[in-house]
Amino acid sequence: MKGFSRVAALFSVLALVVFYGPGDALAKRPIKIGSFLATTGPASFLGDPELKTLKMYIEEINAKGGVDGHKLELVWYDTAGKAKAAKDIVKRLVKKDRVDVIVGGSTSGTTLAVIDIVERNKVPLISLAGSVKIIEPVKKWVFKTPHTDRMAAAKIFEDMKKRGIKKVALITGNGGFDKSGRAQCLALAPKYGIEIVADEQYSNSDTDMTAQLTKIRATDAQAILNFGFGKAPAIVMKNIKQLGIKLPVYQSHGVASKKFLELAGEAAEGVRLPAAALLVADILPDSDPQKKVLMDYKSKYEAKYGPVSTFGGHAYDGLMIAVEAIDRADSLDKAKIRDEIEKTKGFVGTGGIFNMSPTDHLGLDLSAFKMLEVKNGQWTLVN
Amino acid sequence: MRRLSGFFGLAAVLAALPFLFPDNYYVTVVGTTAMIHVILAVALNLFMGYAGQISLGHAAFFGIGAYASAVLTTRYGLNPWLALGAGLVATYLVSLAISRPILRLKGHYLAMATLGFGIIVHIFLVQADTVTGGPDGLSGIPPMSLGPVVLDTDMEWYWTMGGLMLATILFSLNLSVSRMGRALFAIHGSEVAAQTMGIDTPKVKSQVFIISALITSLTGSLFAHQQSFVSPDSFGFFFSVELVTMVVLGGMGSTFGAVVGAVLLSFLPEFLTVFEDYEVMIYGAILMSIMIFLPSGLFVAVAGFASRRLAAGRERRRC
Amino acid sequence: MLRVTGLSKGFGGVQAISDLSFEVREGEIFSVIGPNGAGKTTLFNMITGLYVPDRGKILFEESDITALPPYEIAARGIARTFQNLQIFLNMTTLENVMVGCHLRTSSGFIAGALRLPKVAREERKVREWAREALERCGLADQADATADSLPYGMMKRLEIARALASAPRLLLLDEPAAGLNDSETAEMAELIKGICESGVTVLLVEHNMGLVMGISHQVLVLNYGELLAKGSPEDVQNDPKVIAAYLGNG
Amino acid sequence: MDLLLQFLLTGLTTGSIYALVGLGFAIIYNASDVVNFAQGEFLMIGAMSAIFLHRLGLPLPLAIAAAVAISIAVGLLLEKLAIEPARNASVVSLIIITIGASIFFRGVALLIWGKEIYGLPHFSGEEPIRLLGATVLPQSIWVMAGTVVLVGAVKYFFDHTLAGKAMRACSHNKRAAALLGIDVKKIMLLSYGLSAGLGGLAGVLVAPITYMTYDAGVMLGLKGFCAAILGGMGSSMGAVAGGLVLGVIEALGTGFISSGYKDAISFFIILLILFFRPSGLFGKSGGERV
Repeated sequence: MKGFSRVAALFSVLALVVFYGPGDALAKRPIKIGSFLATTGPASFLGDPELKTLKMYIEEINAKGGVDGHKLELVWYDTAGKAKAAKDIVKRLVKKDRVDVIVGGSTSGTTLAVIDIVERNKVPLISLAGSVKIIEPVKKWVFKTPHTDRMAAAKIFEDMKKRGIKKVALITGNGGFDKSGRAQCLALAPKYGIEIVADEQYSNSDTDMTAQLTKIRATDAQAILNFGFGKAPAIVMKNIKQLGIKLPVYQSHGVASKKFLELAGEAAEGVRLPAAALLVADILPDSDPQKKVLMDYKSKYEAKYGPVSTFGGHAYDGLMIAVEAIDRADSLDKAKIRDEIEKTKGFVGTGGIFNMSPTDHLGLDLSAFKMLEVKNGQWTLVN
Repeated sequence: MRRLSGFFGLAAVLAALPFLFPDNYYVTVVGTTAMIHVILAVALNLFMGYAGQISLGHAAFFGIGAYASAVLTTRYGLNPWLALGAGLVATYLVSLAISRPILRLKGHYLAMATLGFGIIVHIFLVQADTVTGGPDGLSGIPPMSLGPVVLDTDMEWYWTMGGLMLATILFSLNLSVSRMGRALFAIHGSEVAAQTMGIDTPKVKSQVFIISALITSLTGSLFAHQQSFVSPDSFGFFFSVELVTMVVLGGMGSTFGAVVGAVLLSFLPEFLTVFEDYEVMIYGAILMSIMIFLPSGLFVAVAGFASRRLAAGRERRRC
Repeated sequence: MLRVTGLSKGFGGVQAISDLSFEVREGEIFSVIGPNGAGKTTLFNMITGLYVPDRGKILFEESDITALPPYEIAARGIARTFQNLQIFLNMTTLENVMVGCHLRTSSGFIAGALRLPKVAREERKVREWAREALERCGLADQADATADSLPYGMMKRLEIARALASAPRLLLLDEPAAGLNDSETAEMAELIKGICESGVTVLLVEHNMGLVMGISHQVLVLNYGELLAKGSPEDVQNDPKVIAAYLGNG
Repeated sequence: MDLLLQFLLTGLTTGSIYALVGLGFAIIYNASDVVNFAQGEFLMIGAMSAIFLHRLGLPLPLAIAAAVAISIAVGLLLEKLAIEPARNASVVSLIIITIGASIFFRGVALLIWGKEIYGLPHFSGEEPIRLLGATVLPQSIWVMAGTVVLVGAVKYFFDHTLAGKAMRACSHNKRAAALLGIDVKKIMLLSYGLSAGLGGLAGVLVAPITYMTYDAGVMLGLKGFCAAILGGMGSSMGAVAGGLVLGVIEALGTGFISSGYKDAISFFIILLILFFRPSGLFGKSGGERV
């Protein structure tokens, strides 16, 4: 038997070396955080702050000695927002770079494309993308930090209901975020007693949406809801003003950034949208449990890169949830890390307070969203 | 068999790579992607390089095949091979329907028309979301089986795509020294003269267009199963342009030119990722430089140079 | 063999051919001459189906070929060369001529791509035919040269070889001697005579009067699209109308 | 009626943008037979340069002038460094060079300006102008007027200046033009400079409406290409007409059929037009010479 166990031991060492690389045999190899982000292309406004956030915090954690004595190492690639690219990249992360955990996927499309790879290879993934499809139905190895588009739609309809709005004109883009948001709006509206009286679309590269809005003007809508991101919503706001439409306008969390205010200018006055608290960190009461985390993140990010965006915040949440889970797991065993991510409770992030469970791989509720209104070119809280 | 020496050389390299570099990312993952690109580029080269036409819409046929397989297997539980067949039938009907009117056009007008066709198909993939899953695409496409083997791992796909690639290359090489191949070159050289030699040019052009589309669609179906996921951005205008670039970069009209162009454009981005923000700029600069300094294409220029240097017989331009 | 009746074709306001009728008999060399812009090439283009006539009929071996597509006309046994050379520059000399054998063979895409045994047999035959045609035109030693490397005179003969490879019964030659020097022109005359003697009827458009008068059985003179004169070379040469037209047009 | 009028105005606004891009395509195509796929990038470079010079404190007119100068310089460099050295290449190879150039320009713009979206102030305010129940932004008037002036200028240039006539001669037959003593090289350079300058100015005109990013040139270029083809490649006036027609088709498609499928509708109509007029609306039908 002695011979057998010696052979077994030899094999297991060999297996370790082969499957985990020689690093694992030594105690403190770096922890590899993999990431695939849309740092170029139409969704680069997501990927860019996400990458900056990951880089900044990994540097900071390493400066403080890392996690359990392991340094963190970021391995990232640009997907340009393309699903095929994301797929190849995640294979690369899993097979070539052999990362321990993946934080990323700026867009829902890129995340959905890679789910079966991480499921099959059993690597925990914390996505930074919005769609509810990512976590519903629950996938064992997939988590996410941003609020879902369904939550955004619910928050908006809740606010409309309070204002007595019953007929809504919907205008959305043709991207994944837009279309997914549109589907959630159409599905959710009846539950709030809201009728969608117009359902117009534009292409995200369009330069003018007056034709769609002219059609909307001819309906009896009481409000306009635009689900989109990038420059198109700013053009929509300007076109609404140009056509002299006086209806209340709602935007989605897709435009929750200073950039939107800058681009839309005066035309954004009075628009409402649901957003993470990060956007209004300054005006939150000190009693807010998120205030400290938010101000901390905001000041660090702005000191280094300029105006903060909520998207970078999602990356902060994702990274920190992963790091804390690794810390708690006390191991680089992927299954243990996964279990610990699922046990995340009361984690105060920029997006809200996360309470994950085996049935909820996001762990946020509607309270994580704040309803904001633009007044005098500034975000204000609606209450 | 001198005519096919390049082909056998490539087959040998293909067979050796997995053993020289076992479980290597560049061989299995990027390599398989490159082989898919090679098939598509060789198929497009039949239409572009051989017949001298242009298509900025070939990604659409790739998409029709991929989506036929994706939709029919995930939503209707159809057998993958039946779905693949359905994709081919759909592609045949579509390409047949558009080939005659579109192929009356020439040059830039043909480019515009094929581009328009490609964009229409792409918009349909994005907009018909109840069927196609919209921009998020369709996931969970079941693996397909080849006889008793379920095609699942990267290595299995490597061999499958490798086989199809070699078959496509052989198809193209054989065609180039056959009656219809010469008819295609004739149309490229002078459509008028080809007609007066008795070549039914509208029919031949339409046939090669359909054949090219069918190979592309077939590859699309396999691609869907290999990826187990499809989304519209793999089938857009940019991919069509990339395919054309592969063909021209390697050398129009040369089968191995298409191979070289496709391999180059598949691996280049992998190596450029280290340049991060400079990647896009460098990629553009490389494309430009190749075309400026080797306007007849990478492979054609190098092969021509080599044959002149070695004076080893007469290197055929399309071997 | 070829009968043209009442043929007319206009471009915009210009009448290129008006009400032209003539007949080419089997086994002869029939030449069409006339000043530049007389409509000679337009006539060829209509016979070979590249242009559709406005009016009139073209009959080949008693069947109507008017406005048939070019490849069907070729299939009836009419081949041609071009004044502005239409060589397939992307191919070798031999391959150019092999294209000429298109109509004499039948294998399709799939057969060719799979290289079925029947295709290999066919290929051997095609090569043989093509080499024969090259030899007749004195190009045998250029078989493997790329077509774009040939000197002009050889390109002219290559076009003839290509046309011959299709085994035509009627061969249309569009200015075969243009741009050739005297000795090349003499060779060309011999070649054309040889072609005729082998049983192929020749319809010739040519400016070189020496060549035309030396080999033709019948000559037709076109002027601004209209028939000016027709007959044996001697008759035409002595026709005052022809002399006037040629002198008048310099 | 209000609806229709608004749709038409919308169509003409976007159509003028396409027309300006299409015009740039036509000029280079005329001189060199090359479809310059970097045309959209000229717009981007013009717009981005103007935005940044303006942000640096340069007054708007000065920033615009400088931006156009930068675009022209880029156009000249493209011709001198990339097109001219490859002048013996086939047209397809040249087109791939321009595709490479467009990627290269995007890459450089990405390095200089990043991925942010930028806006430029409207030239004369944003107070909409009412026209029989429809509204239009003053900037749209700028775009349309700009199109009219530029088209007029280009037409005058081609018809009444020596360089313009020489360029037209080149478009008919390069070798003949060279025999006439025209410096074909210089004409090619001029055509790229002209086209780039036109593109740059177009970019500046549309930036306040469309905003600008480093990759915004792609779609604008694509639509401009459609305009040029629709009008008939090589015809400047055709390109303009093609642009306007395309814009109006898009707006009407959006208004009366389906906004989701509007681009599909416009491409479908372009295909139909090409099937019936294989050389575009105003193109010379190219009878083959044999």
